[in-house]
Amino acid sequence: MSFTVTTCPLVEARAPRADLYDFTVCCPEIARIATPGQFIMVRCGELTLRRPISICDAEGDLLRFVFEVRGAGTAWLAERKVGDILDILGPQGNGFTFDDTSQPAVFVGGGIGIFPLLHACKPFGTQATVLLGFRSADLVSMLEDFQAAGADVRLATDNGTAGHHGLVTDLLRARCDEGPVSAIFACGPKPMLRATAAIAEEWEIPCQLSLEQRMACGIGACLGCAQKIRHPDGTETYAHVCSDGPVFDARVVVW
Amino acid sequence: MSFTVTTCPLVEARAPRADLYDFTVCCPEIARIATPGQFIMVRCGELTLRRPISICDAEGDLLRFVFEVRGAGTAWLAERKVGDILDILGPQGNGFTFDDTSQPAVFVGGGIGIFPLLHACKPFGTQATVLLGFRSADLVSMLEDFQAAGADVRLATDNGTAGHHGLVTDLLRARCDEGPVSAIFACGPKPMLRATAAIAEEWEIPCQLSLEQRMACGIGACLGCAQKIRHPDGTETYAHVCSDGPVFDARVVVW
Amino acid sequence: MVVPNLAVNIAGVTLANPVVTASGTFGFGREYGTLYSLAELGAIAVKGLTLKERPGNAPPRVAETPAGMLNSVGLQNPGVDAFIREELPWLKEQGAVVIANIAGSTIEDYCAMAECLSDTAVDMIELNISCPNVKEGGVAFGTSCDSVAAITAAVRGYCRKPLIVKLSPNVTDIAEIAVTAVDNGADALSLINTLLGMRVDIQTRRPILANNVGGLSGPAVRPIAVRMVWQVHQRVNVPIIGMGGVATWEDAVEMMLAGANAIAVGTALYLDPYAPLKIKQGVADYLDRSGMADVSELVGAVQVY
Amino acid sequence: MVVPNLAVNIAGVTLANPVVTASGTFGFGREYGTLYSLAELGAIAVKGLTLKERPGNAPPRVAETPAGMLNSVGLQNPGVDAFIREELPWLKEQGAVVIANIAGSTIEDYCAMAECLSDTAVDMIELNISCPNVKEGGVAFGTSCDSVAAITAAVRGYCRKPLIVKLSPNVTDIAEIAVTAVDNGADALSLINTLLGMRVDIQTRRPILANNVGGLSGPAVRPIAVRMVWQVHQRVNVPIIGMGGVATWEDAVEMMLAGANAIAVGTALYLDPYAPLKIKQGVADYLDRSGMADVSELVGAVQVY
Ligand SMILES: Cc1cc2nc3c(=O)[nH]c(=O)nc-3n(C[C@H](O)[C@H](O)[C@H](O)COP(=O)(O)OP(=O)(O)OC[C@H]3O[C@@H](n4cnc5c(N)ncnc54)[C@H](O)[C@@H]3O)c2cc1C
Ligand SMILES: Cc1cc2nc3c(=O)[nH]c(=O)nc-3n(C[C@H](O)[C@H](O)[C@H](O)COP(=O)(O)OP(=O)(O)OC[C@H]3O[C@@H](n4cnc5c(N)ncnc54)[C@H](O)[C@@H]3O)c2cc1C
Ligand SMILES: Cc1cc2nc3c(=O)[nH]c(=O)nc-3n(C[C@H](O)[C@H](O)[C@H](O)COP(=O)(O)O)c2cc1C
Ligand SMILES: Cc1cc2nc3c(=O)[nH]c(=O)nc-3n(C[C@H](O)[C@H](O)[C@H](O)COP(=O)(O)O)c2cc1C
Ligand code: FES
Ligand code: FES
Repeated sequence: MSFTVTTCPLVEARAPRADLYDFTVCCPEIARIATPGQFIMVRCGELTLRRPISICDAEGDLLRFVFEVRGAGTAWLAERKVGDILDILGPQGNGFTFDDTSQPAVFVGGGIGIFPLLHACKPFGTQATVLLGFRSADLVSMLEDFQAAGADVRLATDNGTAGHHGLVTDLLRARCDEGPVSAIFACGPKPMLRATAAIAEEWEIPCQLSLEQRMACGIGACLGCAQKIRHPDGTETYAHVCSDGPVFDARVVVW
Repeated sequence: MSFTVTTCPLVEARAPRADLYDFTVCCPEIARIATPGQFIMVRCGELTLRRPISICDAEGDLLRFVFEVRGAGTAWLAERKVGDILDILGPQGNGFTFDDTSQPAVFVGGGIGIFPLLHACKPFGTQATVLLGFRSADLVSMLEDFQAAGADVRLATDNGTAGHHGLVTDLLRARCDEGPVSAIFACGPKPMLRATAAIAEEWEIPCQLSLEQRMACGIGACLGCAQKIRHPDGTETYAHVCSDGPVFDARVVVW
Repeated sequence: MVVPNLAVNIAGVTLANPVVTASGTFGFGREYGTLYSLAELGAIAVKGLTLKERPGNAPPRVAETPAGMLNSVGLQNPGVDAFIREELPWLKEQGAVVIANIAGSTIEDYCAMAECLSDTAVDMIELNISCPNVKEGGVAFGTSCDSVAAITAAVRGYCRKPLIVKLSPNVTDIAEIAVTAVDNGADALSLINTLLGMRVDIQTRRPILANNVGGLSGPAVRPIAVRMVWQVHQRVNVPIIGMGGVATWEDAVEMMLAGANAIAVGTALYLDPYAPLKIKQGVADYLDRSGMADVSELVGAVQVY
Repeated sequence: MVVPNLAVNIAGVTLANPVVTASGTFGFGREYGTLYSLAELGAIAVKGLTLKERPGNAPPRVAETPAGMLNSVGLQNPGVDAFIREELPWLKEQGAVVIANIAGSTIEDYCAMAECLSDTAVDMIELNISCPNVKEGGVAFGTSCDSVAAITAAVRGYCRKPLIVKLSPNVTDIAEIAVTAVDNGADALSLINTLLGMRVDIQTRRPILANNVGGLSGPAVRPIAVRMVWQVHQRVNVPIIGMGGVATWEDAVEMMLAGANAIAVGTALYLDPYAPLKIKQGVADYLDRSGMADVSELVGAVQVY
């Protein structure tokens, strides 16, 4: 565990669609050591709690994160302008672990869960298949980024306004049918993760899930962000999303 | 009582000295009906209570107020930039009342109490003598504004770094010695007001004082801003600075 | 599309909507009444009344706190007779539903006030046994079941208007107090009054309030108020007017889900005098969006774990 | 110029400075210990311990509120033995003064823990009879004088370390409870624990916390904490560790002026992990500017009206 609390300038701020913000900060302390699937805790003015946001990408001194406006904290953050100084804690958590990045891997993302997958799929280059699910076409984002990373990107929307009409897990089944998959990495809403875990189990593919939970400290001290996990001996205990996760092996998660 | 709650753009923002801000908003609803000595209640972000600030000047649609940074609210306000929208309630309170503006009058101001005197002295033109007291030379402000209004402006500082070395009330005594004074109007720290009231009584000059008190509603509803006053029959009750004041006849104030 | 019904019935009195203004925060309505029609409100709980005129406490009487404020106004009011003579007729002319909030230092005071207000046009009487700022504010009555029983039963005997008992949050078990009040004749409950708090100015090393302590209100206390409304709602069968930090329509919906039949707005008025009207509109829109026909469907609808 | 003395004596134990980290907010120090040396702190109150390991409550366990937060962690901890074996030696190596916070569901539990901790290197034992989140958190013990007397006296018999009793703010009269704790053997008091609160998500219409209710902490409660510290300070002669919303050095000074000998920082850590160190420095600078030689000069120095 090695994290810092630091202030850093916002160097790029884009709004790819309404209520979605794509920020890049210059933050060598965090960017240089961040691994895929880790997250940061961002201070939002005087709000009592920092907000957890996934690291979307880290290159050199630059750290990128993308967030949707949901409430007071993300609304405050959305108002920051290039040149403003942000107060960030990170990198935090255990991210994805990769066995062999030369093997085909599938990345399954839903909604705001797609962002950490960019940093994660990059090492796999053209071996990555990225399956993205959204509610509708107007919510689609980041396609070009995944494509630029070399991934085979496929799209599903709940209402059929873009890509496959249906669930992103339909795409996962189809992809598993197509050929070998060495690992599945997923982030998104709980039902999607649960379905992904079931498919992975069915196909006996190692699967890692990035989970969300409400957090206070973000570093393992307050025990706020509990997630029930099952141990090999069958016992169940609470692990913590911020320090034991956010990425868990799909088989240990108790739903 | 006729006030509004309105939003208005900040059209000019100057910082005449460190921690002092001179703001002008375009606010016809308030500017057109404000009378000298009235004040506004300014919303400061999400802070629970609005801050009372005197109207320094009102001309046409423009409303000017000047404030010193003291705590969280004024610090928030100080960060506003030209073009930002402010949320203001006003004009509020009973300001100064003028009998005959062709007669010589003296305006006594100390510290942040000097600002409302500008609007107040203007009708008196060259008949106004404005006595300003500050702790030291670096805190002096608004001199040119008072001079431009035609007033005879005199200065005192506690440490003698500008003008008379001593109290502004020394200047008041001196001015009373010089010749007739039809009325005294004062705003500033309590000890200064009390001394001013004593001098006024000694010289039998009508005297009006603008008082401060911590406020919540600013309009007379919460009864938060009490000020004890003496009635002609000798009884004492609590009046309210926001609605009965902020300007009171010096003789009714119970210290 | 049907317009959702906002009217609520509190102990036989119909409020056009569930938004009340909290006692002591809205005076007798004259000031805010210059901004909007008082008939727009569900009801107005007027400044706490005492039998005789009260001067109130020495200033300073208010202090800001994180997401809240302290007050130690100390029941400054012109006395119940002056209220009946000078304020009530005007309030009724405006079309307001009027809740008379009463406080005293003896049970006899309370009874006398309840009796004389019963012959007036006030719509309801709110027994303030929870003002933390003055001995006469009744907080001594509000913090033990025995005294709540005694005062409620006594006042009930003189009160010919619907009787609301306003509860103090400065107690170990508010539900127990609530049950006692209802068992002894309360037609409705209102909660919460303010929590006793203090601020010290580190420059002067003196309390900011001349009364040393004061009552804490505003968003800071909302989680406590919501919890108490929920606890009380589970135990009583009378309507609840929920208050404590309600500033937005979301807060009002939260309070109603926890068990409030109506809500009151106090401290939030100071940041936004129009808050009650915005809350009313926001609740109406929310019902509409949720396809609900009646605001009462919200009451106590929280689905707990 | 003399450097002001920051050291304070709490029941015979010397804290290098008056800044403590509040139980449950700082784990066992390992996480924040990667940012700064734990020896920089006056003391560390560790996560509430129980006799046996406890899994804690179901998530969600935390929710933000205006200027505060709710938690319903529910005393998740590895049990007192694991603490003694795996955490305490490391903590002492770091040079920390360690306060062991203990909770249980029976008086026997508390006594057993006090006894076995008395044989360890912990510096003080904090009797948590105020955790509102679990039946086993002892809040039932903390809300009546009789049970406070019983548990304090019983634990006193087994405790060979300085005994701190941690008080609940969810009571009608905290000073009475404080006096009872002291009369029955408390060497020091800490206050306040969290206030019971609730939040309801208006979209899902469910409580945000899976435990329905949780403990409110953070700046929102500071005025209540300051008032309680002031009330208790007037009635007891033992040291007080004041907490509840302390986030800045100004807050710490305010709490000490009200009567706290030391202060604890909890919720404020989450916004600024360095808050305790900044508070320590800020208090030192304040003493210096005010020409005070010893931080203890602040304690209870508020000049009330
Ligand atoms: C490990 C992790 C990574 C995340 N990565 C991203 C990301 O890359 N992009 C993105 O848009 N969102 C991400 N989220 C979700 C994001 O944290 C929430 O949307 C955000 O905290 C909402 O804050 P708010 O103030 O806007 O909403 P509010 O509802 O006002 O927040 C109130 C409180 O609830 C918490 N909260 C609300 N929703 C969530 C949630 N879904 N998960 C955790 N806490 C929540 C907030 O942190 C805050 O403490 C992530 C969450 C976690 C746990
Ligand atoms: C009628 C009136 C007119 C005023 N006119 C001016 C002016 O023209 N220029 C100017 O610089 N200042 C003026 N003040 C003082 C100004 O209101 C305070 O400096 C300001 O409220 C401090 O707010 P803060 O958030 O910066 O300080 P904080 O100390 O953080 O404020 C905390 C709370 O205390 C209140 N408070 C603090 N100091 C005062 C004070 N002196 N008077 C009343 N309330 C206070 C605040 O309003 C707020 O509610 C006036 C005050 C009154 C009552
Ligand atoms: C300035 C002020 C004065 C108050 N006066 C009274 C009062 O006279 N009688 C009463 O029952 N409650 C009084 N209260 C309490 C409020 O009616 C209400 O219960 C409390 O403020 C919580 O609501 P809020 O957070 O919306 O303000 C007063 C509150 C404030 C802020
Ligand atoms: C996440 C969290 C966990 C807590 N756990 C405990 C605990 O185990 N034992 C205890 O006595 N107090 C516990 N508390 C209460 C704190 O020690 C402290 O009394 C309270 O939070 C007020 O201080 P604050 O406002 O600085 O946080 C906990 C508080 C929080 C926020
Ligand atoms: S958020 Fe504190 S332990 Fe995870
Ligand atoms: S501030 Fe409310 S009456 Fe003056």
